[in-house]
Amino acid sequence: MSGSTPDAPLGFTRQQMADRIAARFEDGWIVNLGVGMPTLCSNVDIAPRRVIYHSENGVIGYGPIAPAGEEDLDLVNAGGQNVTLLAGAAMVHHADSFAIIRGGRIDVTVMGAYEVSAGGDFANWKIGRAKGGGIGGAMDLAACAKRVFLVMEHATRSGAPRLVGRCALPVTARKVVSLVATNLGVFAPVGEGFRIHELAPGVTREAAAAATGAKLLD
Amino acid sequence: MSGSTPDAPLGFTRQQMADRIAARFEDGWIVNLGVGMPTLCSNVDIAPRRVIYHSENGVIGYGPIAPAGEEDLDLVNAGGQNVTLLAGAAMVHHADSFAIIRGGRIDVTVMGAYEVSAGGDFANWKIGRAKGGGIGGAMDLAACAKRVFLVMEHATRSGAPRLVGRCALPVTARKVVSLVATNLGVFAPVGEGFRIHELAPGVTREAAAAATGAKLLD
Amino acid sequence: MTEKLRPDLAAAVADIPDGATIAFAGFGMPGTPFNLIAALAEQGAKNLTLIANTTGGAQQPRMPDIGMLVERGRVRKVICAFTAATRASDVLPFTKYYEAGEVEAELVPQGTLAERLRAAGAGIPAFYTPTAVGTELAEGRERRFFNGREYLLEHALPVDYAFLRARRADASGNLQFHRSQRNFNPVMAMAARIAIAEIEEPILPPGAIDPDAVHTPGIFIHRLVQIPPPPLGLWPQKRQERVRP
Amino acid sequence: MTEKLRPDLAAAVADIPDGATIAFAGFGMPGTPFNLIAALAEQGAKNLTLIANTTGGAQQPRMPDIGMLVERGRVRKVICAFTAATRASDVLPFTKYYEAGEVEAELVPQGTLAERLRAAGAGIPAFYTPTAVGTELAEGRERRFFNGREYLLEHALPVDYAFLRARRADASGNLQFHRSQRNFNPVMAMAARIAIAEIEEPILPPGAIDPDAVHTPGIFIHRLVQIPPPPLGLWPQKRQERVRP
Repeated sequence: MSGSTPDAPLGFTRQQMADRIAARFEDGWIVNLGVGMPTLCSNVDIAPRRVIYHSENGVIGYGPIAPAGEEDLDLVNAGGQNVTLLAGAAMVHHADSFAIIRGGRIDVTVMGAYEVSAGGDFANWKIGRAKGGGIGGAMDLAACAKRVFLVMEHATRSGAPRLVGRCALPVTARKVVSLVATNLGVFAPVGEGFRIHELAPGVTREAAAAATGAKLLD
Repeated sequence: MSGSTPDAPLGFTRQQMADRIAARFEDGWIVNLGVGMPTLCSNVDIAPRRVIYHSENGVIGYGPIAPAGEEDLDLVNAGGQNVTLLAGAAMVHHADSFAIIRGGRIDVTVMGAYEVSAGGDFANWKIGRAKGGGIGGAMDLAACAKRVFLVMEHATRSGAPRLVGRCALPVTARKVVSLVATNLGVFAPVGEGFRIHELAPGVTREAAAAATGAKLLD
Repeated sequence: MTEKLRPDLAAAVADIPDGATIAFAGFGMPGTPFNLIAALAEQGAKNLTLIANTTGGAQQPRMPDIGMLVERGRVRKVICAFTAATRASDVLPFTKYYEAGEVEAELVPQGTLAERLRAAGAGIPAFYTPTAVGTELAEGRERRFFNGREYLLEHALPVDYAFLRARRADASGNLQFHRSQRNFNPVMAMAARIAIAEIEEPILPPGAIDPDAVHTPGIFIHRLVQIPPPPLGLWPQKRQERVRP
Repeated sequence: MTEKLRPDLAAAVADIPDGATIAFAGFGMPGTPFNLIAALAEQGAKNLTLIANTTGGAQQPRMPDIGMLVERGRVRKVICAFTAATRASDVLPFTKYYEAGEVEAELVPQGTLAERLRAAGAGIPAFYTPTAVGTELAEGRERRFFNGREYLLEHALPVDYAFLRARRADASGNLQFHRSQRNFNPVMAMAARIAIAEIEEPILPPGAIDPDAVHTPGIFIHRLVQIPPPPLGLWPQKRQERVRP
């Protein structure tokens, strides 16, 4: 995914992008964070609101990354990081974990993406030239969570837009994305284009429009 | 079921019928016993063989009925009796318990029945005049266990045969029964009739044939 | 976070509307939410669709059950594995109302019932099962062969409310069951929009139950209520054995 | 009763024939049967169909994985949720063999993979899921609408052998997992004809694990083997973090 792209010279940092996503979490939500940038959401203090982090490997209610030397090597989040558990945590097996996902109990899944369309489709499992891909739990989460938020770079290294009219890459799910935080701002796919919720400091509407492959709406 | 019928004046007692069934249990089998006469199988000492008793409410590895005064009121078998647990027991929930059944892990289910046909169909959930019935786990067990053994009275109180050419009552499952222990003997439905495995003491072949609604084979 | 603990049984069921679909856990005495069923009887909601293994009344002493709600005219339909007793000689309180046409019933094999509830909780709208093939229950149903064996299509069974009973809970809603108390409780919790659990032991602070030892995670549980000690609260009884002829 | 404990890892996998279908549990390091996988590599069976969440090699230090068996030419087909790395910049050891056509792969969403395994264990031949609707994975697949929403038909995924890893076992085969070690272990045990578990702690006598605290009942487990202490036995390692640009 876009994780290896260096932060853009202007606009939001990676953590600031995650901050924008976490700011939308409501008290009591069950939240699933994808590998890479989405995990930065769990660094954000959103008190007095509290959310429950769910990881597809059956961890319900995990907390911060374990301090060095205090890791439980049998406890990882979806990204393989050794996390801690908060009071009230519970473990389930994989089928039960995806019962939670498929059953519609996840209030929001936050993922990275290669592309997102104005219609709310997004692509994050296969790059154009590849024979295979890495789906993991993304298709289950995307199809079944109550909300899909994306955190991603606004453009590729070569400057091609990742917010587009129609995805060129194979999609992960269709018509599911409701919010996209990028290095240039926060946007909502609304069908005819992306509605601007917020532009990052120093990013003009014109600069954002030039970097976007679909109409920007105010 | 036939449980309320008094023991026949000659032939096997209820416990002797259950003994005949239990004698066929092989070491290591997972055994599910239905309500009523089948529970008598667990009274039988079949050492050195050992079996694991499974109850559809998620009890794996139960043992004898609890002595009076030592009952755990939260532990019952399928018949609602307060049983004990043997070393190595495990509890699961209802969907997992029927996963065990439907997944084909039960080596034998022992049930009572109103009727059994020479083709191996049997009926034990609904009586003729009733609007509804009591299926419980019988249809799942009958359709999915590796073997279905029946323990039942050979005839109704009024003398009508329960071992028949074709079931008149609504069936529980078709072509599944491999052994039937009755007060008159032990029989196997083999298609064209019931093959005699054993006749109870004092029961002549002629008496058994007269009480049976299908051909008896030697 | 929303507080899950309710002050009493009446508060735990106060908002249940007429026409609701409610699942009652339990198999025999263990794990049956007797107190919530009794509170529902008091609360008065009617035109209910009730789901449980049995309609009750087969064993003595009799405890709050579906039959009791049927007797009070609160029930439109029952979905269960027994509309009549296992022994032909027994008569369930429910059966006479059913035979008189005063309540509808859908008779479902017990394993299919458990799996339909789990499917509802797991986002599976339908599945195939070998159970009931070739029986009266298969009539008019969709059949399909896989690898040469015949199966029936079964649909998920979502419920509005699940009534549960557990030995132990923490304030996050994590539940532990004791022995065969577990039975339908976990799958009914999964199937429910709102799961309400009556709890036997004093409710623990979050974190008091080892995460590896949780049977039903708190994210499935919406309301907890402490069972009062007897005689106010209802607890499993030793079954009175009938004398066999 | 059949003795489940095997004297060593080699004995636990000795009879696995060419062409077998084997599921490997694990998600990241936790719960992955590294020792059984290494023993299988030694044992030499080939033309295998392997099922796991990933083919391995995404994290350092590298541990025994499907990729290792592919490198040795033992694998006909892999069924997994990742045939390539999550990050476009990473390359899995498996990927180059796959792209060269030297091994087949079936890419399955992780939740569908878990549910197909559970279905196999639960006697459910097929079920419907909303996952992957409208994607490349839905092409040519059977679709069906329930209540106005589109679903795909998915089939059970039975396996010949499951390789598992657990913290604790009793001699009856009852298993307990520690934390996220649980992951695919219980459902792969259910899906398997023969489930083989490598166990971290000394194997306990039957009855030493409380029946309420068993995660996978022994009736699903056929063989147990004690993991030797390191360096002979393989144990989870702390992941080496890559430096991010």
